[in-house]
Amino acid sequence: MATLTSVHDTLDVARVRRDFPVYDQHRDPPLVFLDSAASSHKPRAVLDAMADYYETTHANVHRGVYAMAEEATARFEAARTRVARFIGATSTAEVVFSKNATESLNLVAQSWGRANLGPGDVVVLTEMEHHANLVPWLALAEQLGLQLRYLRVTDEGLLDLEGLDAALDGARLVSLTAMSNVLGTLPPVRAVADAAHAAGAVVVVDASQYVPHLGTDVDALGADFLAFTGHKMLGPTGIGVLWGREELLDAMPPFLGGGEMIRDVRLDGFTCNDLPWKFEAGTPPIAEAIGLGAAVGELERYGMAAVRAHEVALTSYALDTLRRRYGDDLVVHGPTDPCARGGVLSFGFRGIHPHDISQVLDQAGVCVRAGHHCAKPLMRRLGVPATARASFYVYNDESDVDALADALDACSDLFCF
Amino acid sequence: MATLTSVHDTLDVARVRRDFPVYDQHRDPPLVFLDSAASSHKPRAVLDAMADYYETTHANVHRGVYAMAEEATARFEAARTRVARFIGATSTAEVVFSKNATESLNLVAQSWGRANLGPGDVVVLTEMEHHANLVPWLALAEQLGLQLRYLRVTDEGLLDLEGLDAALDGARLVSLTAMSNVLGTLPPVRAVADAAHAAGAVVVVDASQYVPHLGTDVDALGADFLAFTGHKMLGPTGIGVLWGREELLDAMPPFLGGGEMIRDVRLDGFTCNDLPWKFEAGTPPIAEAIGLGAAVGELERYGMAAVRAHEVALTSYALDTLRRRYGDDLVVHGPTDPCARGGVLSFGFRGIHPHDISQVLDQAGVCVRAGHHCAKPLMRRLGVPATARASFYVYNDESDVDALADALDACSDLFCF
Amino acid sequence: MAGLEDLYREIILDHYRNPRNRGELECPPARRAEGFNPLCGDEIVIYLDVGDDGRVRDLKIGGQGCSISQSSASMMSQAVKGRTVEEVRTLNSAFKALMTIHESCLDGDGNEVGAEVGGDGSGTDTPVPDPNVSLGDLTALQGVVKFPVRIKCATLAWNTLTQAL
Amino acid sequence: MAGLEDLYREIILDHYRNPRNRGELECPPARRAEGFNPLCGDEIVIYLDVGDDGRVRDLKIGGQGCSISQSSASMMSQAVKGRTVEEVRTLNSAFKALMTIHESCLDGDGNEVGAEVGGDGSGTDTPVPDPNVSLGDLTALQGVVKFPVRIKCATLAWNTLTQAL
Ligand SMILES: Cc1ncc(COP(=O)(O)O)c(C=O)c1O
Ligand SMILES: Cc1ncc(COP(=O)(O)O)c(C=O)c1O
Repeated sequence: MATLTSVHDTLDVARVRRDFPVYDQHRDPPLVFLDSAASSHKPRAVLDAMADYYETTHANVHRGVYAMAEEATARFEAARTRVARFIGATSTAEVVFSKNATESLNLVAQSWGRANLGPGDVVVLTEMEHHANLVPWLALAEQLGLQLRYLRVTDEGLLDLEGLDAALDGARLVSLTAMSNVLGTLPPVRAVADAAHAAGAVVVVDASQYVPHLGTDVDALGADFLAFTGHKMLGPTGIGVLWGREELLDAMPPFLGGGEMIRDVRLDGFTCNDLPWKFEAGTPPIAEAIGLGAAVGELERYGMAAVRAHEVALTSYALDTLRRRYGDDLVVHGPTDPCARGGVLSFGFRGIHPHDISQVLDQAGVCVRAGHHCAKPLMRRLGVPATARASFYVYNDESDVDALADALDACSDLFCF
Repeated sequence: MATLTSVHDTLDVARVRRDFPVYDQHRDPPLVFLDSAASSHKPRAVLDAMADYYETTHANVHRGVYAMAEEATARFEAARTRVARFIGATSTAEVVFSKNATESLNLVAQSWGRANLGPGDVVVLTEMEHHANLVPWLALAEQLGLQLRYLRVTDEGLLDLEGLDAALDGARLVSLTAMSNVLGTLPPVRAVADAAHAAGAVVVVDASQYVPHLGTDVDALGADFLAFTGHKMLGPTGIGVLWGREELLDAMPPFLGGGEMIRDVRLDGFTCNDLPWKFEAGTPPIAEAIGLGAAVGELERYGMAAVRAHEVALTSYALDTLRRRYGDDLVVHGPTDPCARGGVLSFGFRGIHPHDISQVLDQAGVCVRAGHHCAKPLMRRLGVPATARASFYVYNDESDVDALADALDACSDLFCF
Repeated sequence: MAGLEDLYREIILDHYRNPRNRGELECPPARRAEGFNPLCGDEIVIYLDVGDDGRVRDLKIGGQGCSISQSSASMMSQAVKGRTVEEVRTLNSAFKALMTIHESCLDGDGNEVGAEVGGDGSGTDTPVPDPNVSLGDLTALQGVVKFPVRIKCATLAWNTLTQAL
Repeated sequence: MAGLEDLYREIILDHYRNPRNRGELECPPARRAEGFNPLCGDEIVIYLDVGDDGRVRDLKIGGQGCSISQSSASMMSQAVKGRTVEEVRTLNSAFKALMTIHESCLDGDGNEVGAEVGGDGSGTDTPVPDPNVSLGDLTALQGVVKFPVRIKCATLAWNTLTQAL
């Protein structure tokens, strides 16, 4: 892995919290934030990097000769370099800034897809994908007449590799999540990628939940494209990333058209700019890229190995605590081994609807998400309309798990009879 | 006009500057920022609104039951309401948040265009468009076999209406800028829109330079779609707007696919969410929308009538000053009447290349842009490879113009012989 | 922060625990409509049987959802049975009005354009309450307005009913 | 901030005022290549005539641009005339190396991956200077590195020459 392994092997959460202004508030009850899988909070370093940029040297990038614009461009491109290094990319030409992971995946579908796929061509997805990795392909399938195939999910919430070879037969592209935002499952991306490559397919990895939580190396994963999003990894909203192999990106037609992505425009045509700018039409999310660069800096400071170790420990504690206190009344979906999953716990509790659970927990300051988590096909597969979901990040600790467990009692009181 | 007319009829620039942290810096030489047409600076109110959001109540929107997520959603949607009101929209369903004006225009081209246009169909543009309003149509023309026609620009830099009727014959869509980012020209959008509507064409207005500087009312303009961008109107990077008439937006297929924009997803298809969310795939630029809402608040506080009056006065002063000091050695492109143009002065000076002008001016702290300003076809029409461009906003005053004029002397010293 | 007692009134919990008119009707003669909340996956199925006299002869409810959507559906079923289609529509408007947040002073400048946010979040409909319509038990749901996310739960049954009408 | 004197050395201004080798050559036998800077619109046209002995027999320059792109082209034209194609390539590499910003300590962690930013902004090529190549007058352009935006101006002629070779 190309990640910088930290000297610490776990996190001092009390110290970490001091980095996050949201914990400076005096809330009563205190904040128990367990919804980082939806969006994480932002450390001061990220907010400061953006504020400092705006307060000292904001200007549009890439087109200004004056020093302030040059400085803006330098900070923007330095952020790209940091992101590239963070995921083990060998060149900044391979790192495209988008507005979120969703746009990154749409870019691949529309640009690579339209250039390379036609009627009857097979695209392989999985049943545990987020809508962001389903709808772009469903739309493309309708536009081009593609055939979509889905890898199944086992009853334990693992990716079912049984049907892999059959699914890959004739496949042109495989797109799968590196970590389920519902189950926490970490599918064997590398194994699927190797099989996909052997079958001649290109591999897209939705790493929206992976990059924030595990050290990432695009080569080790076997990815051809990797999509992720800033706001789940301590960065701001409004920015995502698409990494892609240079040969592939190079051969692809542009996605959106406008300033920045062109080399020349005439009244009857245009030519494209070099990578990565070819895929960055219009004024980019400049401050957001700088904020994401700072977020990467913070994650490197914590050390991704420590982040992962911390989350495994916390997940383990949560699984134990909930089992001890509620036994079979509480069903956690997904893998039971904390080392085989991320810190995302989707659960059902005593038949109480997740909306009601979340509402009652909120009264105790405990923030969990309730709903389909943008994974309706997976909900159908699990046979539930919705789940409640608690998810962990660097600022969570055992006390958050205890608060969750305590608050669940209040749900029982209100709804169980 | 639906704009709130201010009680002030002009601005107190010294007070305005106090709202902008960038002017708090001790720069030597002091900052003479004349590049707001590329991107404006941000007032404290905008930075504070975003910081406060992140520090107190950030969470992903639209999907959380807990109070913090509800508050995030409320702030995000309140920003939409403010933006809607600012441009005279009757419903927030018509206000789509995008990542920039470029994406807004691509959305119209790809979604409306693909659903409504076919081989041989005519799209009318103008020679003074920004690449953002050219490349999406050039790409679409290539994809669908459209015919593109261009309204000409006169030698004075005005839109030539001579050929309008001929161009509109059989036209399905007209897309034009409401203010040129190079010439400052304010084309008669309403007249063109009326003629276009009479010819049965839909009207797209690129208002990226208009909304920041003139009170905007979508109905008064006669627009069917209106695109603009946050970072040029005191707002943050990473956010743009597409306003569209509800019937049109309603009938259009989605643009990007993912979370947020769907009602239901199955393994074999999906259905779309209501407007405006149908066009907002993935986690939206939440903090950026909130920042844009705050920017609108500041512009309303200044009063758009005052903003416009201030810029007309400053443009007038600049045209006079430059003419007095440099006579025919300095050529300003575009209309000579300050009331018929925005505060954007593109100029040539004594044959010195714009890059060199900008470089030398920078040494005196004067920030102007040099280049083709993402309008290469217009550069060709003007017969120049590039121009230097000074542009004004609420924080500029006569002293900035004087500094520009003084610094031009240094250019002569270095390059004229 | 509004308290849970504003949301989970006893009568609401009662309808949730003991939902009225659950079941199915044969279609035809009944009409069937399905509604769901795109944000959370709640689903409601309504079977509506309108007699020749234009009155709701019978109505059954299927589907699943949270306490608010289920109890709202249950209360609605009681409220509309026996009513004329016209009366049902009036009731529907009155309920929607109850569920609407009025934010006319959003930033205090008195400009009303776009200042009202529709109760179902669509931002378009701005129903006006009719003082002559009595909502009975349904008024127990008015605490929902303090929890904007849950408004869609409360209105789901009504929106689905509108489709069936 | 770097001073203007770093950028606008006297020799650069001289080449800008009195550009050498401007003009056109008949094609064929000469080869023609066009280059332009997408960010500012500068254009360079190069006419290159390589003799049977593999040496640059003649080279002419057209197009328009700023002082840096024009003087760089002018100096280049002098530097490559009479050289072998191989020598021209070596010179090109040496010049690119001169124009490269080394930021290996970007954030001080010693990890070199992606830490060098290519001089022409492409982020991919990281040429290494060859101490045996003498750049002569061309070294006057090294002040350009302090003004990263102008690097593309300085390298435009060379990139266009590469196309023509
Ligand atoms: C007239 C005009 N249209 C469109 C744009 C594109 O805006 P953005 O780059 O924010 O998408 C600009 C500014 O760059 C502009 O001046
Ligand atoms: C697995 C996964 N993929 C994609 C996304 C989409 O990210 P975004 O909404 O930032 O585009 C998310 C989060 O919402 C996710 O969890």
